[in-house]
Amino acid sequence: ACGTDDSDPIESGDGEDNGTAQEGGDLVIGQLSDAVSLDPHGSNDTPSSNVAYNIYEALLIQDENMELQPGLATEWEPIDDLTWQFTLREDVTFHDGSEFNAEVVQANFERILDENIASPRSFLYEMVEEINVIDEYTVEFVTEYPFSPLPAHLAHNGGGLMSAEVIEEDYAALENGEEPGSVINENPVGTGPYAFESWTPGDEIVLTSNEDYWDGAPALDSITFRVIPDSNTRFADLETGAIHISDPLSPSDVARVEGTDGMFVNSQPSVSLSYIGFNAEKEPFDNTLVRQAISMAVNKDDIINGIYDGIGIPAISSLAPDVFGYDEDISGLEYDVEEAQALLAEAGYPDGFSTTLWTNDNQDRIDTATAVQAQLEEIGVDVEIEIVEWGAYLENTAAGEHDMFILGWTTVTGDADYGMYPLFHSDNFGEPGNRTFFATDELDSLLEEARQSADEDERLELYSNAQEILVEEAPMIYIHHQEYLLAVSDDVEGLWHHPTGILMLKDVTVNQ
Amino acid sequence: MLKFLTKRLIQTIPVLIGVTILTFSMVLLIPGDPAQIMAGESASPEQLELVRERLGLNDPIPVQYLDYIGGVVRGDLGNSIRSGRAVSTEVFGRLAPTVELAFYSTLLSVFIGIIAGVVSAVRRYSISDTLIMFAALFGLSMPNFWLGLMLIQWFVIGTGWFQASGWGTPQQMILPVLTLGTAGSAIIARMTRSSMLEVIDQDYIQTARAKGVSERVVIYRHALKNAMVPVVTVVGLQFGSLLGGAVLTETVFAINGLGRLIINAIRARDFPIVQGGVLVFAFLFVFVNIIVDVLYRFLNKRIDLN
Amino acid sequence: MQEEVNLNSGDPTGKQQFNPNVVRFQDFMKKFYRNKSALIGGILILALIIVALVGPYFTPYAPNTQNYSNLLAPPSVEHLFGTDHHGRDIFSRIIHGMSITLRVGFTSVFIGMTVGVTLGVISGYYGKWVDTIIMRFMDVLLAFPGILLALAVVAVLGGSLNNVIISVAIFSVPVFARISRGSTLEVRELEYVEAVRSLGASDFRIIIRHVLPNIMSPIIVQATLNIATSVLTASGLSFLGMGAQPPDPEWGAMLNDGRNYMWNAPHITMIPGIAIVIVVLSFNVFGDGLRDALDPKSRN
Amino acid sequence: MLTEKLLQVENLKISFSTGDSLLEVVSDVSFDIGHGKTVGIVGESGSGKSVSARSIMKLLENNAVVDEGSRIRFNGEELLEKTDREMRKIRGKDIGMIFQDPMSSLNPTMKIGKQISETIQIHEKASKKEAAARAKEIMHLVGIPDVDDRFNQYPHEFSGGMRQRIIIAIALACSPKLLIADEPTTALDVTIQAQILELLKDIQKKTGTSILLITHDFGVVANMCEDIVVMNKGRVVEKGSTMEIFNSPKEDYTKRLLAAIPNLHAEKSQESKEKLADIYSGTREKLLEVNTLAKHFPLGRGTTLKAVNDISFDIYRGETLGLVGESGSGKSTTGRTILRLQDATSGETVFEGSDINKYKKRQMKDMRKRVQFVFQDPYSSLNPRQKVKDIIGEALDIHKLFPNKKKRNDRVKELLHLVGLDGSFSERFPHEFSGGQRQRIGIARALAVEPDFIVLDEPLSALDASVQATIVELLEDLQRKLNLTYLFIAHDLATVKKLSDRVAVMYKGNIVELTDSEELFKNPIHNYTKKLLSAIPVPDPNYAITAEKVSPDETLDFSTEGQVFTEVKPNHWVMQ
Ligand SMILES: Nc1ncnc2c1ncn2[C@@H]1O[C@H](COP(=O)(O)OP(=O)(O)OP(=O)(O)O)[C@@H](O)[C@H]1O
Ligand SMILES: Nc1ncnc2c1ncn2[C@@H]1O[C@H](COP(=O)(O)OP(=O)(O)OP(=O)(O)O)[C@@H](O)[C@H]1O
Ligand SMILES: [Mg+2]
Ligand SMILES: [Mg+2]
Ligand code: NI
Repeated sequence: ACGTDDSDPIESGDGEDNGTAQEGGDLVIGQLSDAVSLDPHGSNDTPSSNVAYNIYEALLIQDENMELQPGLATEWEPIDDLTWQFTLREDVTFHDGSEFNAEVVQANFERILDENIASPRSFLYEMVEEINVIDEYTVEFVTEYPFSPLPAHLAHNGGGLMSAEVIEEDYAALENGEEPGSVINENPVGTGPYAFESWTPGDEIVLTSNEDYWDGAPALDSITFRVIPDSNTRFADLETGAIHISDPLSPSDVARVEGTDGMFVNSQPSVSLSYIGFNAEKEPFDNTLVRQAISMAVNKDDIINGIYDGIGIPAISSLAPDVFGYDEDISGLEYDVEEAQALLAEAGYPDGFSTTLWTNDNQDRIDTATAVQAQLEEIGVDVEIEIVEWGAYLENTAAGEHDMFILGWTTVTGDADYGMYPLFHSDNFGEPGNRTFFATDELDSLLEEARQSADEDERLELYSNAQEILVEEAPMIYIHHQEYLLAVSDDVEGLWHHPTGILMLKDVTVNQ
Repeated sequence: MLKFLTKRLIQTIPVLIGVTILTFSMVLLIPGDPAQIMAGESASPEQLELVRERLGLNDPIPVQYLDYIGGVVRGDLGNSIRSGRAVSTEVFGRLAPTVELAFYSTLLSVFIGIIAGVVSAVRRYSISDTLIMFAALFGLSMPNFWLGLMLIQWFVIGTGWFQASGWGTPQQMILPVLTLGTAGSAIIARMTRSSMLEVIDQDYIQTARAKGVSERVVIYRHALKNAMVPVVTVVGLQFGSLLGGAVLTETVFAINGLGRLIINAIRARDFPIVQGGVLVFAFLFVFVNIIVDVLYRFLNKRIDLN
Repeated sequence: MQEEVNLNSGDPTGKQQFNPNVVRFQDFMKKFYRNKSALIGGILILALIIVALVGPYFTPYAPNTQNYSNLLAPPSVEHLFGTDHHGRDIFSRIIHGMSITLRVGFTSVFIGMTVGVTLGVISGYYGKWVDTIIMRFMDVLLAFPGILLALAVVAVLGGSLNNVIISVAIFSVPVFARISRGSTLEVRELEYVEAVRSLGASDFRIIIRHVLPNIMSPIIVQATLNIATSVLTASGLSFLGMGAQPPDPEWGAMLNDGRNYMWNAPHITMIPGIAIVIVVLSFNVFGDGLRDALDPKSRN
Repeated sequence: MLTEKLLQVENLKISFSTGDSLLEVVSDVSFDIGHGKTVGIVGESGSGKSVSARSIMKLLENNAVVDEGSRIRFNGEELLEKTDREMRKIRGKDIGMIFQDPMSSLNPTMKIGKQISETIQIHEKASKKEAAARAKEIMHLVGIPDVDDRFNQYPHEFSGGMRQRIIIAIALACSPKLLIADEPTTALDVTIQAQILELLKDIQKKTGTSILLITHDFGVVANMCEDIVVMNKGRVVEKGSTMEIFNSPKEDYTKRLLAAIPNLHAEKSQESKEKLADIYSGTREKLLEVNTLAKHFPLGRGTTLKAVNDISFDIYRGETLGLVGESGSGKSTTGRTILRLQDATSGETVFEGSDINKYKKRQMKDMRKRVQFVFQDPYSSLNPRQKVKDIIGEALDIHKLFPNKKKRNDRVKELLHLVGLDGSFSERFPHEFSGGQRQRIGIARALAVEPDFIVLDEPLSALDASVQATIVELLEDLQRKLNLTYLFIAHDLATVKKLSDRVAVMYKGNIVELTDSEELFKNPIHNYTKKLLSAIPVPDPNYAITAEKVSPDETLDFSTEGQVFTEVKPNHWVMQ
């Protein structure tokens, strides 16, 4: 989940948790697109995660401040540099009645890492070398190299755990030539507060309350995730009560929602970033001065105000304030056209140059590109915008064919490692995330050291250094950290939106 | 007629082969790797290799093609790369709304279009002719989403009579049908008008008048049938293109139809779905065109289809 | 070779010295002039072309100058058509976008029509296996998702304006082909076609002189309407990187841009929409006039 | 209220706007028709007969202008002041009209039966079933065979004469007060013509219908009309009772017209006799040899119509072979098939030694230059979007006979002159002509390339006697000078006799009799031929067609089953 998927500008909500759960209620959520797969290992998109999060639970969870909290594991501790041990919750059963225990955990993670499954989430756990069952409720993860963000990764919904029986069945089907996940998609079985009821692909997914949930049955009778691609239609449905939550809400519609009775805007600062990347291997962007100049010539406030209706905060580096490792003392490159011009002259381009800026067809990105184009004109940089279709866009940016491009990244683990390592490490050029092809030895070693260190303070220090370098080197223009926006009916209570973009529905109630 | 029908049905086969070949060549031409999309952006090269192997993407294209055709002959359209579900389930699951939407909208547009076109032709250069032309051009020049959203604004938010999303109940179906039907009627109206003008001062229309039949009968029974061939062609094309997916309208009204499925599949490079969808389109298209040709013959017995 | 053979005493009366071709054209023009709608349509089109050519020199603002302190302003004296979501003056953008929009609409229709009508007439006229092959091929084209085709064009030829025109033209080929085929099927059975055949006219001659003129009116209608759909289709392909790219003020793109602001600033959508209506209207009025001028029976 | 006259036309003046000028085609025409009377309008082709007639129905082309001083009073009401809506009530019910051009006057996409029953349904408030039954009855009355099958056919499946009868049937369907019949029998053979005329009289007797009969056939006029109006160049030149006009015409034009009536009893020329001698002695070259030619049309439900049933005949260079026969007997089909305008079902047509059905493209084109066809239905064989100069000039262009357009157009004007039309007509479109003018355009087109052989399918049916005479002369002249060969299909037996060297009689797809024309008219052998000859109307008001001449169709049904074509006398072949 690098958040590059264009179909998930995810929204979020503040915990308006009143706690007074009423019994019953059927919640309907209108969302942009359908889940791809309900196999927690089989997809990497927000709609899937949103549904899966209610069915499956991970060993750990992150609270609204991105602090780790017990999930299906009650305790966790590093045994040594390479080993983490987890104590599991007892008396937890899956929706199909099977027991939750250490072997289930093992089976799950072995599946993610199974190359035959080709899980799009395996990157989260690629450092895990083995999973050992210590006893029925104790499990041990051994990593290839010291990797301190492991608990954070395990809190990712990719680490959601499903019944071992379903896994077995799925493997059996795989033998018979079915696709991996085909059984799981039909019959997703987890331990979560809601159990799978039905899925009409492209239309809706229905979950029902899990009466036997270990933490007590949830308040709602059912949750329906309906696919309503158009935001205006979602608004109309919300207005007429056909749905209770519209996800996402685009910034330009905020005023409309606020001006309508019976609904409110739920906003949640996110851990995601929108950025304009340079191709640091290409002239003139291999020149730090040029990158700095351009970064300084871009007026982020105008973009945020003009395009995002003032919602979201300007980014300084790739990390959002909520992410572990964020250093609030670091200041970014300020908007300064004169300085930018001077830098450009110093770099040998006193009259600017011509270049191209790629974007996919996401309207916000196109608008950003349009704004940036006009802003760069002021320092003599002549930008031609090219819209590239998503499939080609991913392929061509990964291949480094671009000059500049616009993309986003969500630090789904809430840990700086995930917010930096894939984006800026030289191992990750291209596909894995580093589409700017920027890397320095210094940065490489900082990032490696930081992910391996078990000491929090030391990690903070290392990441602070890394952020300084990233500001200085400006491999990308960090535009902004968006806010996740939802339009929510007044009937809904207890909803909050996770900074990673997931809707927290466990304690929601609906007045009907 | 029976001979004609069998002949045309047999001709479906080369058409289907044609579209599959064309789709396969697209796989070669356009960037974007299905394995990459399936395995995720962060898959390792080894993983990708495995996925490609499993999907048979490493075979030479002709082999893949023959495999595919072999599957189709056995009734197996393969599995979606993205969801793993059988293509037939995905495609046929969405066929009904698409066909219904196309059918009702065409019905509506034929109804509105022909009446408007006839009025336009009969009162040539009158106020009503001009107004109809304006309305038609406006309907064509504003994209479908515009009317769709306007209708939602007026009739869902404004009156609450209808529902904005979904497909099945009349409350859900009327607005999308209206959206597509209105757009379609524009071209039908214009075509009817011009075609009627060709016919309306023919001698046999005078004969009909000389019989003393009412002007309505002269227009609708005598003139219209003679003017229908281009109109039927356009209706066929219209219906076909709606079957092919009224993506914008399906999106606006959250209708779970084929159009959206295919577009999403193309964007995800989910080629098995694309292939399956295109095959179904092709089949429907050929079918619609057979009907159109039969209608030609029905309208004008001189037209010789063989 | 036998022109000197004189059948009878009838004295040749042709005294005027004229070139019949010129006369034919003058004649057509005369009728055309008499036809009000053709004249109005022609003047409108001419006006559009002039505005497209010289208009850009007289606009109050540059088309791409942004102003984030004046976003989504409604029409006013200062900004005749208001401003868009980048604070750009819509009036200036409409004027600047005219030539590119006209070019896309007109050229793609022209190419699609030429190819489509040729195929359709041949198919309808010859029938049998020629018809089968051409029409099944058209079926393939129709059934094939346009986006996929456009993607391939981008992949092979790149995303220039000309290529979007080509793509859109390809989409409309089967439409024109089917329309002209249907009408040809009718016309080819008429007695005067038989009469000309009995004179020994080649198929080519029959098609050009006798079939085409008699199937023109549905083609004219389709062509004039297709200008609108082509502009919309072309802008619908811009997400593939085809055709006009931001910030080019192409009308279809402007229209799509307005989608997010339909509630707080409906003019962003309406104005380019109406601009397209006006262009298409001009062509339609012209097309109606052309139809009338081609119809010997309608003389006023 | 019964006025003295049913229809009064006064000072009718009609102009057409063509291009920039106004062309006055009807000037100061006045005449009237009493109740239950029949008035004939005769006159030169293009003299404004049809235009006047249409103006009564208010069904003129949109470029026609009726002068303000004109009056058309019907039953005391002024028709010219009526709105379209009011006229609609009158049309069909009070005034029925038979249009001149049968093909284009029928709706090509509506079943024949429906076109008739529709009128009945509207005006008589009859149910669908009743109307259909009535329609079938009327079809039977106008002599359409196999009514049940024919009821569901479309106009293009009918022969020229059958279409014309359908038009008549439509007009008669509601027994109007006034029937305007514009050349109602031009495409009919004389037996059926007689039958139709009898039918008209019968209806008139029963319902008191008045008839305005436009025709060029003086035989018909003599038989039908009480009064005659003679028109020329848009004006009425003479009016009077039939007796007066026939016996003591006053105006020159009328005299000329009467003088031009072809005479059935004229002797054949010496020239023709020599030709026949050549043919019979075998010294004349065979131009065309038709061997067991057949053309079948599917009728649906597995049955076929044998329109042409294994016929064989030869045509010799320089001769005129007349082809006469019952309407719908397959004459036009024969003509079309031997020229390969339609593919034959079986049989061969040998043109100068080889079967044209096996011709290659080149040979075909060459043949098309040398062989021409004049279509029975002139209007629909002219491209409505072409000017006359291009219609006639087309063949010249195709065969590249003229180096430049000017010479070509000069030639076109010359051809127009030949057929008696003004050179200035070359700039007009087909719909701007009268029936007879269109017919002559068709002839001019066929003559343009100087062919060797022309199939003339009812080429003179719409022409008045004087123009007819001119054209016949022209044809004879050309034959003499250029040794042209004609296959002359016609129903006007006097003209057939005059023009043809030999005559073939067709009946139900077969040639039932074939001999030289003199012999045929003197000694008809086949029963059908006899019937045919006896039905010829005499252009003399003293000889009315008698009832027994109009045979009910049972006796007309001379079976050809199992018969063979045999030479009963030297050179006189009969189906026996
Ligand atoms: N629509 C028209 N536009 C211009 N001229 C016309 C039009 N219709 C008829 N005419 C001319 O008007 C004259 C009279 O035509 P009309 O049809 O009345 O002749 P007619 O007496 O019926 O001749 P015929 O016996 O050949 O049918 C002709 O010279 C013809 O060319
Ligand atoms: N295209 C066709 N389809 C079906 N039947 C046809 C077709 N053409 C002609 N016929 C039929 O063939 C028969 C002969 O027609 P044809 O036109 O040759 O008659 P004809 O002798 O020329 O008669 P007329 O003197 O009335 O013109 C008729 O019964 C007619 O209905
Ligand atoms: Mg006439
Ligand atoms: Mg005939
Ligand atoms: Ni990702």
